[in-house]
Amino acid sequence: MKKYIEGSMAVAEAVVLCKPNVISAYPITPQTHIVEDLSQMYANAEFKGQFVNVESEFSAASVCLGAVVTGARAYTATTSQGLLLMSEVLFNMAGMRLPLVLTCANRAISAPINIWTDHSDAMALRDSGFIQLYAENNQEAADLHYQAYKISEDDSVRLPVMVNMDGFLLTHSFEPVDMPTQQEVDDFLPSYKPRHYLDVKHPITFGSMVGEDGYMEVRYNLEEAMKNAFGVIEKVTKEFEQKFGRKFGIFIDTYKMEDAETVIVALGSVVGTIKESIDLMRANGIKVGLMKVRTFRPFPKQAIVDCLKNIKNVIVIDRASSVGSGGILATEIRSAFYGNTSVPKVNSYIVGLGGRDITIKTITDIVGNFANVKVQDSQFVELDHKYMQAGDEYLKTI
Amino acid sequence: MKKYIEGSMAVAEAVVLCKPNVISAYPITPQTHIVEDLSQMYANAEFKGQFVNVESEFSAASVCLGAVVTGARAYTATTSQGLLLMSEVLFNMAGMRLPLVLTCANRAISAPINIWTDHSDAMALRDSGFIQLYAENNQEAADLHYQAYKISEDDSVRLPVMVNMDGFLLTHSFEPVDMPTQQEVDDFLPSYKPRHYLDVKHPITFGSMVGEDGYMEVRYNLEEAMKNAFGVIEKVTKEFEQKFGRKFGIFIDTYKMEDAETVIVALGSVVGTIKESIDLMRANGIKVGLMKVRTFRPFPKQAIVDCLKNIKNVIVIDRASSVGSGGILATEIRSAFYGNTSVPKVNSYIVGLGGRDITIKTITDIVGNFANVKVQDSQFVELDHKYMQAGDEYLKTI
Amino acid sequence: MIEIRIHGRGGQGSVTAAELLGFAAFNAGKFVQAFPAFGSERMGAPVKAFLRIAEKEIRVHSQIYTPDYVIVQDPTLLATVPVLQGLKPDGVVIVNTKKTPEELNLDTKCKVITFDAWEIATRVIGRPIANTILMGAFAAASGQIPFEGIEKAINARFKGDVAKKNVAAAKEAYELIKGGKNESKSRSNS
Amino acid sequence: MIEIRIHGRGGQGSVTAAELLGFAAFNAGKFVQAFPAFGSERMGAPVKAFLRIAEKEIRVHSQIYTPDYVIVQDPTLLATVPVLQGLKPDGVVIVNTKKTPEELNLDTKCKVITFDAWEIATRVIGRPIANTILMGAFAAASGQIPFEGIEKAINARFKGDVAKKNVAAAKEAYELIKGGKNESKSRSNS
Amino acid sequence: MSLNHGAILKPGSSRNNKTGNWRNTKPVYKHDKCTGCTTCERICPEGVIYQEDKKKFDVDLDYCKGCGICAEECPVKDIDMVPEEK
Amino acid sequence: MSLNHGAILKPGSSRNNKTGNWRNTKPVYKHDKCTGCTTCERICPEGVIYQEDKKKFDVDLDYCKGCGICAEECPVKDIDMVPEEK
Amino acid sequence: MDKKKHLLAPGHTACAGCGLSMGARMVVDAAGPNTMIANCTGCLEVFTTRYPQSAWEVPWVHSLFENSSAVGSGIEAALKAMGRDQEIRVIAQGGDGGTADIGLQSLSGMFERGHDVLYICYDNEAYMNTGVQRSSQTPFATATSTSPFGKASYGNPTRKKNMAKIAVAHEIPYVATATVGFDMDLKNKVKKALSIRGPKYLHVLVPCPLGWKVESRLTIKIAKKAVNSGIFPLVEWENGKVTNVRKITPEPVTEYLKLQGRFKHLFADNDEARAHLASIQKFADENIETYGLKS
Amino acid sequence: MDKKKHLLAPGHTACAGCGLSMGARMVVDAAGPNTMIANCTGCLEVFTTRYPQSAWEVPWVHSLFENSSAVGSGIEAALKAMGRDQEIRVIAQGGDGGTADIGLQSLSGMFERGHDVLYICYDNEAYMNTGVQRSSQTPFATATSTSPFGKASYGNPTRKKNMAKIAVAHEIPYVATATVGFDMDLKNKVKKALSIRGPKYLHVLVPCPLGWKVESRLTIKIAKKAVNSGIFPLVEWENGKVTNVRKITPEPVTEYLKLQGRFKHLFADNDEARAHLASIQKFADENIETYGLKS
Ligand SMILES: Cc1ncc(C[n+]2csc(CCOP(=O)(O)OP(=O)(O)O)c2C)c(N)n1
Ligand SMILES: Cc1ncc(C[n+]2csc(CCOP(=O)(O)OP(=O)(O)O)c2C)c(N)n1
Ligand code: SF4
Ligand code: SF4
Ligand code: SF4
Ligand code: SF4
Repeated sequence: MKKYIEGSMAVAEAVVLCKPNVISAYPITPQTHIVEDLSQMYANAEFKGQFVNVESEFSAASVCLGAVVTGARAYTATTSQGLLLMSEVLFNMAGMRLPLVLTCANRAISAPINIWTDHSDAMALRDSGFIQLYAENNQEAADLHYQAYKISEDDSVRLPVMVNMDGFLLTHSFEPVDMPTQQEVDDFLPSYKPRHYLDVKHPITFGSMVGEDGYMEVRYNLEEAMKNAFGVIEKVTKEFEQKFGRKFGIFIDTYKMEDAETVIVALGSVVGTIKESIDLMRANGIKVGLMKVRTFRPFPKQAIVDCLKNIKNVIVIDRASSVGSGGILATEIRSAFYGNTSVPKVNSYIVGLGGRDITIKTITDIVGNFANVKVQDSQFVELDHKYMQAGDEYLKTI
Repeated sequence: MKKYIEGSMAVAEAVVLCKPNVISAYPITPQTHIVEDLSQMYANAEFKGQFVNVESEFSAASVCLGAVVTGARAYTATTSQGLLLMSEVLFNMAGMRLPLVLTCANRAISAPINIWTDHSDAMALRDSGFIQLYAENNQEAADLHYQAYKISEDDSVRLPVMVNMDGFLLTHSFEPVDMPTQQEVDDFLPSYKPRHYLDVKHPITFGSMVGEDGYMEVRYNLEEAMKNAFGVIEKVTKEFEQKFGRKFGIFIDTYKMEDAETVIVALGSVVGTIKESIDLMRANGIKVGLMKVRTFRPFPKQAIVDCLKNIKNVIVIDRASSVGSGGILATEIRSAFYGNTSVPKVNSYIVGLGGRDITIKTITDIVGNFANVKVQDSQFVELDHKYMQAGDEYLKTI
Repeated sequence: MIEIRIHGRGGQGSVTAAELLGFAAFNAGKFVQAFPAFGSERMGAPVKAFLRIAEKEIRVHSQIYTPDYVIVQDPTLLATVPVLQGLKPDGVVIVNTKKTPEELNLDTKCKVITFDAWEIATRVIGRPIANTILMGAFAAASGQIPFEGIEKAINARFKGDVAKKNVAAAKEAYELIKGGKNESKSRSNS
Repeated sequence: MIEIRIHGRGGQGSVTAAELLGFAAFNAGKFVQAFPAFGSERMGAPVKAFLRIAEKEIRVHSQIYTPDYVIVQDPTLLATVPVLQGLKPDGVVIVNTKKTPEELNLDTKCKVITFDAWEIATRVIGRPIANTILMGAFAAASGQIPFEGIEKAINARFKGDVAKKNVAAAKEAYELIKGGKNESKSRSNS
Repeated sequence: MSLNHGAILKPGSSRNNKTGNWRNTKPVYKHDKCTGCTTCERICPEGVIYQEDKKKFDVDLDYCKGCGICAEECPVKDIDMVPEEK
Repeated sequence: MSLNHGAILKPGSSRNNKTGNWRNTKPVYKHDKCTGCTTCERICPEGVIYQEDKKKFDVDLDYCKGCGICAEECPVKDIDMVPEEK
Repeated sequence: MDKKKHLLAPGHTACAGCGLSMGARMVVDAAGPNTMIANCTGCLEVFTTRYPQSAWEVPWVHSLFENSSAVGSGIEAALKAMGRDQEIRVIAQGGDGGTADIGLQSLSGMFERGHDVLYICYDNEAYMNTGVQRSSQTPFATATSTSPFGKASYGNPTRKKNMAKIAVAHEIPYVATATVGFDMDLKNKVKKALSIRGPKYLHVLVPCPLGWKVESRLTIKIAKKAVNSGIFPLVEWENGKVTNVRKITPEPVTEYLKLQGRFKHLFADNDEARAHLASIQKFADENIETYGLKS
Repeated sequence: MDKKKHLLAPGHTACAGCGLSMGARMVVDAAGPNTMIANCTGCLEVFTTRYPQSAWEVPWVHSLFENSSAVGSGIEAALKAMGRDQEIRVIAQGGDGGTADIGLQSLSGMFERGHDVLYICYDNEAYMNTGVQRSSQTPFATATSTSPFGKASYGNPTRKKNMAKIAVAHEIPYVATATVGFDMDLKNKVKKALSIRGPKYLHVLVPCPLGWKVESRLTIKIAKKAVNSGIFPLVEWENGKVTNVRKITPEPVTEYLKLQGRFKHLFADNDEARAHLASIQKFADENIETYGLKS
């Protein structure tokens, strides 16, 4: 049923529909509404599992870990500082092959402290072994959760999944979202049946120390699980489409690509803004298209190359930068083309850090300026240094 | 003076020669010897600053942060889990533009828990804004510390520096290391004179919250500081050579590149093993060379492209993998070539995770097999799954 | 698509107003998107909220810079916040103030509507909370939403007596603005 | 370059032995590299340590798989650890044991040297710690390091009486092995 | 580019932010019953009540947010909270 | 590839690791003074002293590391620590 | 009329009537200008140091949410190492969340290492900066956004973690509780604490009109009622011994609770509500008993 | 002769005479087979679960160094959510470092939330797994690898953080100290703790021959001397009140200290050494006084 609902609430309801046994989270802007909505559902006896209010994100993730090894379905949500603080546990959960769904309400990383959206947080965890999915809008944010559990728990995958949604832009926006019934979700998502879990009848030892003789093989298996995830994501996405009637690009999605000379690549909520910009530019005769990255881990090199190989110009919009190297998505996309014969020109832009608004004008300006940009560097877009010079005068006096 | 000394001790002595005011660290294998040696020097009144034994890595980094904002030179060392646990503070120090030298005794990341060397830890922090330098041997490990402070504190840089040395392979090896005198270090490294620090005579407010109106500019400045670091690293490395008579490649270094058809790219202690392998292969008429990456952040794209552009085959040895994407150094190198007309074939290998020994045979096998490898994937080298199947039999019974 | 920007202060319910207006429009079969200008502001500090109403799916996710409507919840904002910024030439400003549009003398050629929402609030609701009242005013001024929509939205959020009073107050504003007495003439270029 | 592998148990000083032998070789003007087979082993568990001695800079950083010398600090290891693995055909094994090389009957054609280091240790040092004693034995067997080098290395690590006793014990082993009585004949291919 | 590497601020620069316009009601001293007890001065959360004279205090209306605490706590009720004209 | 996703272990499989060869001295019961107090059985850090009879205990030498605690703590000194022949 | 006499300047953006802004000003004024402060993330940091404006007149640093005590330790160590520690006092501070939850460990470490730092916990009994979520300092049965009242919940299920007792258990030289309701007492405690070398802990109750759902004019009143009901006793411990308590003539806790929206559900006319009120009265009675509060 | 009667199997790789291996076996045997364990990184984890072998006979999980109490909380929550909590007991455990230092916060959180988990701290008074570095549980003046004896240092400068007192300050139902030196007492405390619902804390002194520099045969002796000198009192607290102490006929602390290499420097013939010994005696005397240990 279509509901007019805040993004956070849509996610909270979606999570409850997935019937996790244990939810544990720690509040941090802009994830708070999700947790608060879940708390209210718990208080209203709409969510019937355990809700564990912890003293830090480190413990939130650890409680989830404990729950999953005990055979429970678990959920957490966080962002930014919280994601970094729990990062040790997250690498560990992936390495232990424990399914989990974590919502990351993407936000910039300190310093300077800033509570607004960008993708530095999730990107900083891109090595961790988490599957990473990015939502374009609240409908997708909610829908990704049903899919995420199914992907995460698939026996050939068994990896935790991070569902990314832009902080505030999605979490705090009210939009119409189609919410399924409990029955529909139950039909789609079977209950969690782990292969192994802590059980006094069949004791096992979890989390052993593996030396030089096996560590590399365990990590290799992890990579293989990520590869398996390609197939599982495809299967689950298609099954979702069939059952719920909403269609997603599987790893990537496209918009007006048919005759496009220039293609913008992006992930997250900016994708919607880009679509509007494209309609505008096309109305002016500029042949622009969009490739949206929905699955960032595993990184869908093949799908990306297939999609872009005949394009002349590619614009990669990164909402995060690896300091001292540049746009993260851009780097991986450029690398993906390595060894290909037909290679577009790929320009890299750093946009919208720390909540800097990305408008239609931002996008059309980038497209308009494409030809003037050198290939290698990542360009920071729409800088205005005046504001930050405010402190200078005093500093000169001391 | 040439000393026969353990790598950890060489670093500890080097650090004391740099006269930090405050050292704070938390023990973790294989960094422990560094900290223990520093403790002993403190007990012997050879190190005269404050030595703060903390309750966690999070606090170790935070104590350093507090010390640096107060105008002190600070030092810490860690690895692996410890590096992840303090990651929130490390991103913060870089964002606050606080100089620091951190030694990372590189080790694999859990799970499974493993205390042996690889580069997953430092690589996981590659977005943080830390300058990253990698040592090939203990001489370089020690020498990098004198240089690191000078780079870190340069007014146009003011970024923390991570000196990476392979755990055990370097930290626990006794090798001859030339240690300078106090006078020599004093002549090279001036005392720390921060531009701004906490001072009751000139009060300032550090660590403010910056909104959408300025965050992006602050992050841009950080990127610029990283760019400035190129020049400063060059200057400092050359000055070091002049004063101490030891020559390093600045961002990269090469070995037997002149007529090389195949070039191996690597960082860390494996570089030495590769040099031996090259001598061996050249004796057999195989034209192999080496490009060593000494400076990984800022990532020296230009130097790398210049060095490799006329090479036919490039082999990138990664001791870390971004799960679901592949070799990290390989990805950045492939991306660096983007837009270049002359492009080598770049193959990517994941080698030596979790302390898996990398031998001369490992290297020669890789070179020997080069032609058989598809371009795009990262190959895990020398896998043997038997060991890890030990648990299977029991698991099948439950 | 019409775009609305609401100016208020933390604690005055600007975000709720945007949200509830959106709900009303949604119920009227429109596509909508309501969101705050995400801040770390505390009670009393200036805040903004946004609303888009459209006939087709709204995909853009950026703030509103060229609104069709501006609603000002607190007259003191006029002095410190550039409430008129970007307002479309044929836009409308609704201001909660005792003053008439003429007394206000805003630097704009757009239509300006003023009325004393706090007076209504204090009298009808018992507290100077103007957000639902401004919703009524907007419904009247814009014609985008039938008053029943406003009523339903208020009832979905508030309960019992509070809901009733809020509806009554909103209604009063609705009727007042419908009457058209409180508007400035939309001045033509002079 | 010659490569040495030392087998012992946690707590028996194998790593120290490698380190001090390296120190002696360093003092004799050689390039050296000494390191443990990095483990998480506790007192009593099997451990390994490595040493390379060369005439030019040692650049390789991997473990030693084809040693020239193997030193076994504890005879019980023979049963559980493949101490001979990779030993070069012309290599030498030095084992701390009461048994003669013949009694030991190792599956190797290399030269085998045995002697009861614990006996010497208990008698001369007062504790069954054989590492310095095996250093003396290695110096004698290999001819790589003059005994003065061993003495200096021991004195650099230990102090006073302990040092003196260790030197004396090492010396006794040195003389014993120099005498050549305790070696097996290096068997030729049969 | 800014010198201001760490986003450093000048002390007390918040004085640039006149929070007086947050106010809906403002404190008005009657200046008759005041005993000079200094309560109001000590507790104002903005710290903007200043002693002008032994028994005369006044408010810096540039910043006063109109919380009403001074009026509430004044033991002799020398302060009234008066609605702001807007 | 292994099923063993999480590097899971079988319970009690450490029994495959015979730590007996760590030993330099081994406990030998005289089996004469024992009062059956169970001290040795309770405190052996390896948990490898077993009661065979009311006043007869014995050691599983496959695992005994020769720490000497049993001998030290036996109140009637029924246990001797004897050097291992190697 | 010296408009600059306070070391926390006006123009900050705390809510009107914020007890935290009051408390922070009292503390820094009592500490004086030779003070350096390390501050956790939280309301105090956000409303005083949003770029480009700061309300602080003393050197001040914020790094993260959970580490002001470790940062403070580093400041102290640096001052010592550089010989600047004689004339300068170091304060580390944070909200109840930054102190008793996510920052507890770094605080415990600071205590244990014996740094010469005064730690101040501004306890407004929830995570206010992020929108009134429960913390370990949220009282029993309080409605917050993560412990809401509802069919299956009566608000926060746990009692306040006893931070003063935990600090005392760390065997540090000085621990005290205080509140903005008794400002002279608070300032005296700050001064006394700063006269002692080693780690000190001061737990300050600061009502939050927003989170407690109280009218802004009642901040001082409500703080006094917390003390006068016995629910928040004012106590000083020196070297582990209670050396001072503020005597009271106990008021019923309902006097305190009924002014606050966060306890509204406890005044419903049913047995469960009454039982919860009775429990809370019992907590107060226990304090009155334990510390001999009755005057 | 049932060679499988213990729930911690032999073949693990602890040092000979390890008090920790002893303690862990006693605990799990007392707890019985319906127990699930979450374990911190540390000696115990490393010597029992190096792939491909495990010494544990009960379900057991290790995740990281600092979070066994949070993992234990998750296990408990999951059991509750799935209705499996009635028959199964949950233990979370770690060394003194994992408990009192890097894991203190997650432990405090577990206490505060009231999870039905028994936490066991195996206190060998340093970070043994990584090579004997000091922890907050290292006694005053102990030589460790990060608090070595030297010209400018007399060993560890701080006293043991009082974990039992800190646990008591958390107002949990059951707290006790125990040691392998008194095994029946230890096992009884485990059983008693597990009979109580809610969070429980048991602090177990486990001598480490390697780190304490003691002969392996003396593990039990030395543990007894710790108790009998008063330096490590055996105490039980129920609901915050001391309900039981083990009475002793006090021996001088030197009897305890002199057997241990880590205190060797305290037996030098000089005034400083004597002063430090006297301080340590004073700590013991204080315990004897505080808990009325004298029989
Ligand atoms: C690691 C981390 N987790 C969460 C947050 C989000 N956060 C910032 S302040 C805060 C609550 C502050 O509460 P408290 O310490 O009680 O101070 P108050 O704002 O109530 O004064 C939270 C949850 C953060 N900044 N960092
Ligand atoms: C975050 C992190 N920091 C440091 C370490 C290294 N480390 C592992 S165990 C350990 C010490 C364990 O000490 P303790 O908890 O006292 O247990 P013990 O080994 O003494 O029994 C340390 C420092 C780690 N694994 N993780
Ligand atoms: S009303 Fe509040 S802010 Fe204004 S002067 Fe009084 S106490 Fe201060
Ligand atoms: S010597 Fe030690 S390990 Fe062996 S049986 Fe006796 S107590 Fe057990
Ligand atoms: S939310 Fe509470 S603590 Fe924060 S500024 Fe407002 S009144 Fe103060
Ligand atoms: S180091 Fe100590 S605690 Fe660790 S296994 Fe050895 S004796 Fe036991």
